[in-house]
Amino acid sequence: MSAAAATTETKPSPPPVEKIRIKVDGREIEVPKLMPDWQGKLQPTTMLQACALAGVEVPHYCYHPKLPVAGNCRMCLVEFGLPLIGPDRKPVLNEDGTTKIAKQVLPYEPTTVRGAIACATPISTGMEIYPGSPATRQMRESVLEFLLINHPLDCPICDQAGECKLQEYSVDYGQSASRFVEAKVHKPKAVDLGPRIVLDDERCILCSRCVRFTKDIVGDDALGFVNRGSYSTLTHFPGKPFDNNYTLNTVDICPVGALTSKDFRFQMRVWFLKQTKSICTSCGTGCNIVIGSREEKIYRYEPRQNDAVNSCWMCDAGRLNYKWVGREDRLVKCGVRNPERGMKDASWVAALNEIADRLKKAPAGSVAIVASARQTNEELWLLSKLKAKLSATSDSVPRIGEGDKLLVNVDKNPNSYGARLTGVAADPMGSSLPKIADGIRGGGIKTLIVFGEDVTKHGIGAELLGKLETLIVSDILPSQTTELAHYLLPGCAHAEKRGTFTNIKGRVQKLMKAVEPRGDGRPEWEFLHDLVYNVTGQNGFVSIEGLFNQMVKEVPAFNGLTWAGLGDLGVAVRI
Amino acid sequence: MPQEHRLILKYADQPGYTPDIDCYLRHGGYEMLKKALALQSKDLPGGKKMSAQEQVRDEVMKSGLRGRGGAGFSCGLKWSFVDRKSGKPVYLICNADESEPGTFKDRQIIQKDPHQLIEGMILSCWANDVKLAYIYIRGEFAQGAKILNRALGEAREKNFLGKNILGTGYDLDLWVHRGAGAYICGEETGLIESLEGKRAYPRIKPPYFPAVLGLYLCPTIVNNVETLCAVKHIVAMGGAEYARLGTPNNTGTRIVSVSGHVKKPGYYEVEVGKVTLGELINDPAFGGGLRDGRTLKAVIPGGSSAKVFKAGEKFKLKRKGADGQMTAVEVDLLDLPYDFDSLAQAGSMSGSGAIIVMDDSTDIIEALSNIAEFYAHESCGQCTPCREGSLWMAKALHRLTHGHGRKQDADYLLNIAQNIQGRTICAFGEACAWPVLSFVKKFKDEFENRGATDEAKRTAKGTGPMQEMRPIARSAALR
Amino acid sequence: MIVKREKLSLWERLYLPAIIGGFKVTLRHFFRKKVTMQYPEEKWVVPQGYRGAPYLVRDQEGNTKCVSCQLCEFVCPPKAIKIIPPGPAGEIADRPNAEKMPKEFEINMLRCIFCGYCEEVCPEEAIFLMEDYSLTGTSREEMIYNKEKLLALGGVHNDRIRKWKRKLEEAKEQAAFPVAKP
Amino acid sequence: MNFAVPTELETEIDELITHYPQKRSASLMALHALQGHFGWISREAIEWIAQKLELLPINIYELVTFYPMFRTNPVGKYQIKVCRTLSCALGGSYKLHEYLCQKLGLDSNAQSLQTTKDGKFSVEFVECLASCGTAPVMMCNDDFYEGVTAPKADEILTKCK
Repeated sequence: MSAAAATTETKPSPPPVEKIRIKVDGREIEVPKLMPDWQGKLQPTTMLQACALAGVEVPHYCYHPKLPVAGNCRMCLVEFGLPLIGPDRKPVLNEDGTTKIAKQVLPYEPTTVRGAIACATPISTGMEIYPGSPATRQMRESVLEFLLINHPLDCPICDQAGECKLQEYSVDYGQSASRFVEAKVHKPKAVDLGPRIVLDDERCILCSRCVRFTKDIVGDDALGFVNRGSYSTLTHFPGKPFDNNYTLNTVDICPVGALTSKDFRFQMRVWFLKQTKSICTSCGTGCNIVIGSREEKIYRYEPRQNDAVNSCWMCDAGRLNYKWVGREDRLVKCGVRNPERGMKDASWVAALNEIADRLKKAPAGSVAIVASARQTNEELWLLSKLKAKLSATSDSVPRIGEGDKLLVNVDKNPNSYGARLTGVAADPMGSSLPKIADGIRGGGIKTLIVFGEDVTKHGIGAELLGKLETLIVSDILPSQTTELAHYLLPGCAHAEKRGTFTNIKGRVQKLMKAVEPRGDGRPEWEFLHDLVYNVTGQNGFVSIEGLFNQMVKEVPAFNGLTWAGLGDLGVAVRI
Repeated sequence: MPQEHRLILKYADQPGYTPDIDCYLRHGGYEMLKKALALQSKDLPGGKKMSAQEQVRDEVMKSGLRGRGGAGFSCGLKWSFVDRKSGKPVYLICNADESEPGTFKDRQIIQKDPHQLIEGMILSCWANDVKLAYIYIRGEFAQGAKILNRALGEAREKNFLGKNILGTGYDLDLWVHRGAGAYICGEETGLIESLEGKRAYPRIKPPYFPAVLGLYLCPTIVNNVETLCAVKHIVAMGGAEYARLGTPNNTGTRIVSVSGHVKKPGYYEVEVGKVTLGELINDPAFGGGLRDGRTLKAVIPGGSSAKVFKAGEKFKLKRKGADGQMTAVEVDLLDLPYDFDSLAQAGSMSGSGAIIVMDDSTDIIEALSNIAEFYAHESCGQCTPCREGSLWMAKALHRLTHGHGRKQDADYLLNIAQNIQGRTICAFGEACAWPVLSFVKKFKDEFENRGATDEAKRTAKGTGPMQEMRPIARSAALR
Repeated sequence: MIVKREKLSLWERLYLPAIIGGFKVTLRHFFRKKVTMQYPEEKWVVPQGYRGAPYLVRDQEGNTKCVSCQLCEFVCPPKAIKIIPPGPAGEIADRPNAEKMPKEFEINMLRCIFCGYCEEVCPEEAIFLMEDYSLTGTSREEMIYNKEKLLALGGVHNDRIRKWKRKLEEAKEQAAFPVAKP
Repeated sequence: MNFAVPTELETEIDELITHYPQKRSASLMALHALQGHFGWISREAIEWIAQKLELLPINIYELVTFYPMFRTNPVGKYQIKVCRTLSCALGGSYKLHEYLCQKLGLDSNAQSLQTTKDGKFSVEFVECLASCGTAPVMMCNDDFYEGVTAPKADEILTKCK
């Protein structure tokens, strides 16, 4: 069975959960009694979760599905009712036989509604929640007013504007004019919290999301509140900067513009940014991200929720690892080395034809391929076809660094499994690199194809490269290897092309194109396809979708996948 | 003639009574502990057994003792909620963070009769299988903490505390933990957080009910000083006998603190419900009446967070007649029985038993401003309505007391307070909203007149629209 | 349908009275005030509320009012406005407390349709459509006005609210802000 | 700055820690102990306690700024706290505060803690000290004074000299 390898879910299916019936704004729905909390443990379903299942959004600030519940913002207060229990401890019935509902009121003031915070109040059978009632609306309006009285209202200079919950709910529940005539509380502005974070305390609504994140998710109690009451201020211990590898997540979860990223600060208004779903390529984890770009310039990476990979988080190192895409010294021209005149620009057709001619003439076994585990599955698979045709030796470069418990993997290659599964990498990865070096030294290998790696740093020195008859190099940034290339093929950064990666847990995830390639750069899969066609005569894949679907037929581990079936979150394969 | 009924403070003010253990033992101290520890399990009909501890808990339940801290919640019921099946240790904390303005009863017990509290605590701990207990005493009671520590040392020496108490195999550790000046630590979950070494942010309920998830997320009992002392007397008298004191559902004695504009401010232990508010203020045995030539203007009956009463108010109380029928009776303010239920029916509460009396020399707006400033200062800042609202009200009242009032300020204040009450994590929301709601509602004409006068003054001066008030400075007019 | 032509009367057939009447009109206008304007030496005075070219203004202290919020850029229908924000290391605002001002601000006057949306959307009252209605240049590049040019043309505009200054003053006045610094 | 905790104090704090199942709980008591010795909680003291209780400094910093009894700046040798809450205000605590301030040459309108130039006295208005029946009340360091009239205040001040 071809689909056997591809399992849609790695998690075991949860045990069947008891369902209970409640009403949301008069609409009866059935919801599970237990639902996963922030750690994924089953806990009694909260009103907020139940409302979400009913398709009703309950506004909130402090609640975050992946953080412990704090219940301090009070924005999610809702009016609710419970079945009225008579003195005989049985529900009281209406005349028509339905259960009588007692709307909850203040015990000391029965004319006033008592709200409950939807984020922490568990539901019970027969409960009625009224997220759309006038009383609920009034509670939201009042909480929002409280939040706004001491807010500086400086949206024009606030980076959060456009994705600010305070702005959004102000549209829904705010008043056009403030009745607050007293002086506002002023707090420190532009506080340098750490190497990547700036804090504006006046904007802070003290929801404590950042505090909980850094304490409960990262385990680095770097942030805290000082002072009391309305003067409470978010801060770090003076002299102890907020500096762990996950600080920038606090910028994402900050519902207002209190925490801002130094990297993104005052760079671009968020409403201009085009959002492209993609994958972080800085390590084997493959965090799901959203690339924010405008006019072919990348401004930021943000994590995208994928509970099977990165939850809602990503590391700072990965997040800031986009600047090289826009570097000035990018390789932008296709080049062919002329024995007399050195490297000269060439057209793609001419270069690829020339390479194909040379490869076709190369005796079997005289070609070696050094691929990169930073290439996509499709590109590696195309290389494996070349390898098969030319009986080439191939390998890719392993990259082991430091990892942590949360997200950062020790494998700094984003697609080690792709390289393994397509058969391009040796086992263990990198073990054939010395063989290739020896082959060149001994003269057995005369042609070397290098993709995205500076092989001079991995055991194949410049003097060895000089011995080659043909050195075909594709890369994005210049290196010693690209300088020695006979054929130089400018490739694309990950944000400039589409394709798939297989992460360290065997999840095949899609890369999407956010910006156009620089100069003459072309996606590697595109020109590799041309090359493979020129060399082997195989065809049948003109688009990335077609290529992927062809690949899954031929690579056993990928059997049963489809490009469309990968969706936004990818699919795990057996590895 | 109404009289004090001294039970807890029986010896405290007697000449020659000292807070050391010898004096306490001479006055029958620790006898109740010995009595309780000697109790045997009792057979119940149906072949079940009732352990000695259960018997004590049962007596407390029967006594109808209601918490003396403020909420007046049944002590026996509170104990019955404790999750004893979790396998986690049960903790008991004595709430000695007496911070409610107007209250000064626990201070008397701690300073004058610390061993009574300790005995009450040991009894309560034993009855609830508690192995570790704390007295959370407010930081300002530095003397009290010293006295308690000395008393604990003495009790340890005599083996009333520590390992294998009086040879019964029961171990109990009891420590004094000092707060550091935060009113919110009087809220039980805030107190627990504070005892855990955190900012005293009250916890959300659900899920953090102390009886299930309290100190270190273990079942925890938090009781007021006076409540725990009463436990000793319940053990001495038996629950049923104790319940005969006071009035039904408002049993026992309680210490009432009377302060403000009375001749004899002080603390008076009375049977609950047997004495009226008027007697507590005016009777020579208690408050002794107002200062000469003054008349009553307002009374806060249960600590500053209780709703104020205006002089001359009348209330409709439900009374059970001789035929068992409930009838409504009109009662004057001064004839209100001082108990939990009557005051609740009159729209306020007896809270921590603190009566603050204000005579006609009091500027009611200043008084409210003073209270509002207290709450703005003491708000922990965790949840939005209280954090922002308490300071907002304080600032608005500050404006009103400094000649920057507006006609609409009365409604403005009512609306802010209305938006706070019932919407916060803990009862502090009510505590800061109720004074404002009650003062402004009952003295609305004063507030509106003040606003109108200020506006008229501004118009006359031609200063035009109201100036924004600059940051809050200390109120001056109460000098 | 046949329309019957009226016969002219003698007085009408004489022609002269009509000619004299015509000359009378001519003569009357000859002595009236001239209405021709010597454009471009003379310029037409535009009525209030006229939507001319959008310029950036400074406040009475000579500070740039624009804080680079880019709302005008967003709202501009012909995409005539281009703002380059200052970035994290960029120049902070010359107004106290405002934190931010544009690194570059360009309006392509060839694209501008003088709709006034930018003025309407500006939260800082930093951009105004002024009386300029005749914009000329000798190249396309010249018609892209940069920040300096826009500020020079806009001149000073009274800032009644002075939001940022007031905020700063209020913050400084806040007595004894309880910040404990160990 | 040199920060050294005397051995006796450290022993005392170590003993306090044993009172609690979790070290963190001892932070308030440890802060009291340190403040008792040094008069105020310095940055080094915060770091010292944090290390002692296996916490991060921010955890202690949060407490020091939350609880008004802890000082983050040096204060006078005698700290006078006058209660300002309602019962005492009705009983004349504003007058008492003004009197003390005048006597010590301080600004009676100031909200927060003020210290005399010689560093001997600090005067501060605090919230309820829970002795409302004997208003106005004040504290001088750990000692409590009730029904403080002007002559009594003088007496207290002289005692401090």
